[in-house]
Amino acid sequence: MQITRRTFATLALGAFLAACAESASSADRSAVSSGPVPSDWDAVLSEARGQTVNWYLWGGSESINRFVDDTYGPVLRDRYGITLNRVPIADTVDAVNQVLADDQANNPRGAVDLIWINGENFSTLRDAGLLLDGWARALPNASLVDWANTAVNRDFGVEVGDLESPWSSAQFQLVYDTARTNVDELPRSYAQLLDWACAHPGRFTYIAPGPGAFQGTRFVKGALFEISGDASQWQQFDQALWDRWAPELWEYLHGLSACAWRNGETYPKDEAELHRLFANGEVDFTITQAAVGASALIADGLVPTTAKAFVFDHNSIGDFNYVAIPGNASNKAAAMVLANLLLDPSMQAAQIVPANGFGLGYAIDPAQVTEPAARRALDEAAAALGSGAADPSEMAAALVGDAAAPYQDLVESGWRRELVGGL
Amino acid sequence: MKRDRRRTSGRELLGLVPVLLVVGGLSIAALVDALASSISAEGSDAVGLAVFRTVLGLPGFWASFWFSLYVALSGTLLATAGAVVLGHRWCTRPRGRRTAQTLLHFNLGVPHLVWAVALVALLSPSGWLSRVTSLLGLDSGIDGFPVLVNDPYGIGIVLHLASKELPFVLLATLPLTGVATRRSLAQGATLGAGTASQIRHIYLPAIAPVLIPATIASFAFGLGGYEPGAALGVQRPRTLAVVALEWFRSPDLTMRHRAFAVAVVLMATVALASVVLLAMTRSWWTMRATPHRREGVRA
Amino acid sequence: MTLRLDRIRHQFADADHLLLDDISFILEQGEITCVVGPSGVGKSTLLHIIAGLVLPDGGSVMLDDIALDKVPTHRRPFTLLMQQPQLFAHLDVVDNVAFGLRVRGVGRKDRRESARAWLELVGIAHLEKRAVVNLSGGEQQRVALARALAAEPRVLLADEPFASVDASARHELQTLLLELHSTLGTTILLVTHDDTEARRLAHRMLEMHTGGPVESTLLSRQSRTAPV
Amino acid sequence: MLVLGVQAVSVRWFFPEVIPHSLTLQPLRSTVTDPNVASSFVTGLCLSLAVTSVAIVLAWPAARTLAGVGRGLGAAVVGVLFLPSLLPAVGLAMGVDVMLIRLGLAGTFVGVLLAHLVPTLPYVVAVLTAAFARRDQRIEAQAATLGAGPLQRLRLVTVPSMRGALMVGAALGFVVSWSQYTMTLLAGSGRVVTLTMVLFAALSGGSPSTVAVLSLLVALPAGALLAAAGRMSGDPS
Repeated sequence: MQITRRTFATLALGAFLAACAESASSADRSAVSSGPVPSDWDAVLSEARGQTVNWYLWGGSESINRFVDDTYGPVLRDRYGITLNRVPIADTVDAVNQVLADDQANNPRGAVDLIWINGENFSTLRDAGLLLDGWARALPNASLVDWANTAVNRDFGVEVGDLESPWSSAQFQLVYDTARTNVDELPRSYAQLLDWACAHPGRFTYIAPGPGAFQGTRFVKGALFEISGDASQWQQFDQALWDRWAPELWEYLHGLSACAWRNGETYPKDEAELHRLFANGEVDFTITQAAVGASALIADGLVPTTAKAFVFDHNSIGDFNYVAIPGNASNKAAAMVLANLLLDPSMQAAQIVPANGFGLGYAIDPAQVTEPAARRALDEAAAALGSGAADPSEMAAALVGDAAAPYQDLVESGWRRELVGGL
Repeated sequence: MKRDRRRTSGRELLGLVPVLLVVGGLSIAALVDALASSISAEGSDAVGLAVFRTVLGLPGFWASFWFSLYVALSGTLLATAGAVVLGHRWCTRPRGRRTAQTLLHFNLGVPHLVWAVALVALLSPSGWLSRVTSLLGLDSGIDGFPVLVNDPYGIGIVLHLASKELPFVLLATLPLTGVATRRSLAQGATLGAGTASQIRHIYLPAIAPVLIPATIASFAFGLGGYEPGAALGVQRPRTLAVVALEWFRSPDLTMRHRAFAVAVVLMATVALASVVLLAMTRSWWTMRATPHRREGVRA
Repeated sequence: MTLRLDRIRHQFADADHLLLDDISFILEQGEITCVVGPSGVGKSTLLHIIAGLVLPDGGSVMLDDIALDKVPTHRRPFTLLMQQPQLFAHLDVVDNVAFGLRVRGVGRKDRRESARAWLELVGIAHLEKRAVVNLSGGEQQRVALARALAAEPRVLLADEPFASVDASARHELQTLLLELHSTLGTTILLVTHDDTEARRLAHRMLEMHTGGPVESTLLSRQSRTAPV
Repeated sequence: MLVLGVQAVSVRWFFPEVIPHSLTLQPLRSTVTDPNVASSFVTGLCLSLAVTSVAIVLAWPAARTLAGVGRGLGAAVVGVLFLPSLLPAVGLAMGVDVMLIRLGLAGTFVGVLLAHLVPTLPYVVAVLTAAFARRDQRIEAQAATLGAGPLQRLRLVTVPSMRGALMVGAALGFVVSWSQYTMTLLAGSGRVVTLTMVLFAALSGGSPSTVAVLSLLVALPAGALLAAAGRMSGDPS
């Protein structure tokens, strides 16, 4: 009796320690590889077989997490013999820091194989020369991407070159509750928004711009575009242009803040907080960037089922999400296979269906897809966008590209200084 | 019986080395690092106070500083006062003590982050308490409910600190509230001491050796803890801990110097507060004639 | 068997005089020898030196003419009965008594059986399963006594073993010790500051004086059994 | 906590409903089956258990010594040990992170383990020291005279007699390690992901139900463990 109990305890402890060892070492279990050449795709595939791809991406959205694990994971495993290790991070900066740290430590087998990256973080790594070059446009599925479009070939105004491959797209939208607000009363511009807010004091707010809260930054940039009257001039960085328009931007936001939720004394710090305020009826609008509008939020139980997205008539900023491979990545071939898989029409179709919960738009140009089965998948997906989505033609009409990257910090630090007057 | 007087041998002292190396080594190195990083200028190797001048001169720095100090002080004060009153009550009226102790232990085990999440769910204008009051018709819904979390007066943070640190302080002082303290209190009562003077002249001096460090520790957390300010704070002013962590994690590496400068300011504040507290309570230390440390072990 | 102390000298680091200066004596086999003397004279220290808990500055403890200097406590064939019973609180009564056999590798069943026999001898067989913290002072000291004897020492060292119990229990314990001695014939070296106790128990008395030699007195049987 | 408990089994529970319109296990199920939650749970558990074990092993000899030394040295050592608790948490975590980067341990399991020891060890040392000081050290001498060798004394006497303090110390150590957020975030560089980190990530984008489930997953083991330990340590009077 005594002996069996002790044996059992020993076995259980052993099993547990084995599990621990596994979890402690799983991040470091990858083979050394040099950069493969994507033009010889078969060689890439055979090199990738057996590798683990460590994909660092923002882990704040459980629906995205689930989509990534359930949609790409099995295909990578079954079709390509690749293990997907999704590494969730609270902010993309963490992945950037990891790449920098690996580089500072002269570690040729970096921990990061693929990063979901955008804007400022992209230019940080690009300027440091830490990204793999010459692969994105050579991927087999890269032919479906509209590389000529400036919204695609520029990431926050920075030349994407051959350093990034697009994954999905997003566009700034507001969400209202059809049970609470009448569709004809919706503001259709920033000017109307100000009127609306002052007619309904305390019923509007937006997310405080800052690290990890890019939706708030984007809201402010949209205002800048409208006030300055021309969105396209912000594609190139020009300090004088900023100095010209910034005072008017702050003036507008101050006016808005006087009528805003809690008189603008504070703002929600992230998407989740604004969704909570909206869902509980503390404010009348929330913000989303999803192609399916509010549908994904409804599916996740974040907002009431009567929520619906809409866009202003102009200056609805949209952009593409990209993935990049660090130059010191350990599993470059597997990272390329994954980047290519992301552009696969069937995967692109899957990502816009609300039921799948991913909620971001296409990275490819659907018009370029001619293969019948893929064509059908895309059409079916488009038909299933759900009741929470904004009108696609209105979205397309209002779409503008984002401002050049240096404006990001000017907007964020300026907003904090002017609107909050603090650190 | 005469007990052999022991000398601590060198070999026994060796036993202290690993813990001192890990804890002392890392934390002292952290201190040195913070100091070194904050006095080296951004982008150069020159040593100076330039970073401090920059940071202290930033608009809003002092607003954040005073706000952080105020929430930490109020939170600590409430927690300590609550722990003293409750501890004294338990000393004189021990009923229900065990159940309450279990609850306190449970609270101690709940991470700060989760506690903050729970406070938001309970106290926000659309939180559960507000739903109850509006159901009962006590206020006019969301707008009528007071802003208790994410509020500019830091009520949420203070509430968080008070409720989370009270159990910590109370449980830390509990071992000193054994038989001897209880007897002294009873003795005091027979001599005519009311609750207030019992606490002032008997209870506080008895628990001071633990109460004071625990108070300092809880003040240090109030000042330098990230979670309460992040989850329950407002955009203006933000606590220095939230700002420091944001700067430290910024891709712009020069911001790290600023982050460390803020850390040094926080450390200096805690050190200053500790000195003040120790000076204020000096009488308790000199007054203590008999140590209560080992009481109640072997009756 | 002969236990002999040969010119034992000992001084504590912080004391300015020798506590034990040149102590020598031979312990008579099968007898109860009581060490008496004023407190602070080093009686307990002497027992601790014999048990190996304290290493003397000079001199040796000799067993059958072999010096025990290098032999650690747990290999010396003595057990020590302390003033506080020092029972193992995590063990019940019977396992406390069986402890000495357990560390010698005696199997669980055998050592418990033997421990029960010892409990019988000290008159507390009914307490076998009890937790030791729930026992009275006298009962605890009985358990300690049984535990010390169960280890089958060649000399039982006892350091004021009955000083911490009340007068009536002390008398019962003294009677028990005498009974046990008459059945077992164990050699016992007992330290006490209580002259009456010494006169009641001892065959032989060792008187210690501060810094001086020991005086040995053989007591007549009559005086040993005199009523108290 | 109760509110969180209800939130964990409801979806779209919005103002002004005092009681959710329907209860469902769906958020609970989807959260606990999320492989990421499971793996971070295991990582956190392994980490905290490893931290606890190392802390006990390191604290044991230190506590033994501390219980026997005079007040002066004892106070000095305790002062150094509790220095980290008197430092602002954010500053300490930043400094430790820089140290770990220098040692090449940032982002590794061992690095995070070391970082966790800084706030954990003092508590474990304090609990064990108090227990050693309270104990009659002559019990080992007694065992020796009964024939127990050094290892037997440790196994049969010292450890069992310290069992209560060991459990309390272990529980406290586990909980302190389990609750670390800032320290894990910086020392782990996003590579060592514990459940607390997943919760923080979910806070910025997850649904209230998921946040509630994760909160409970983080809080309940630690709270229950400490409550049990508190009961076991009992009332000192």
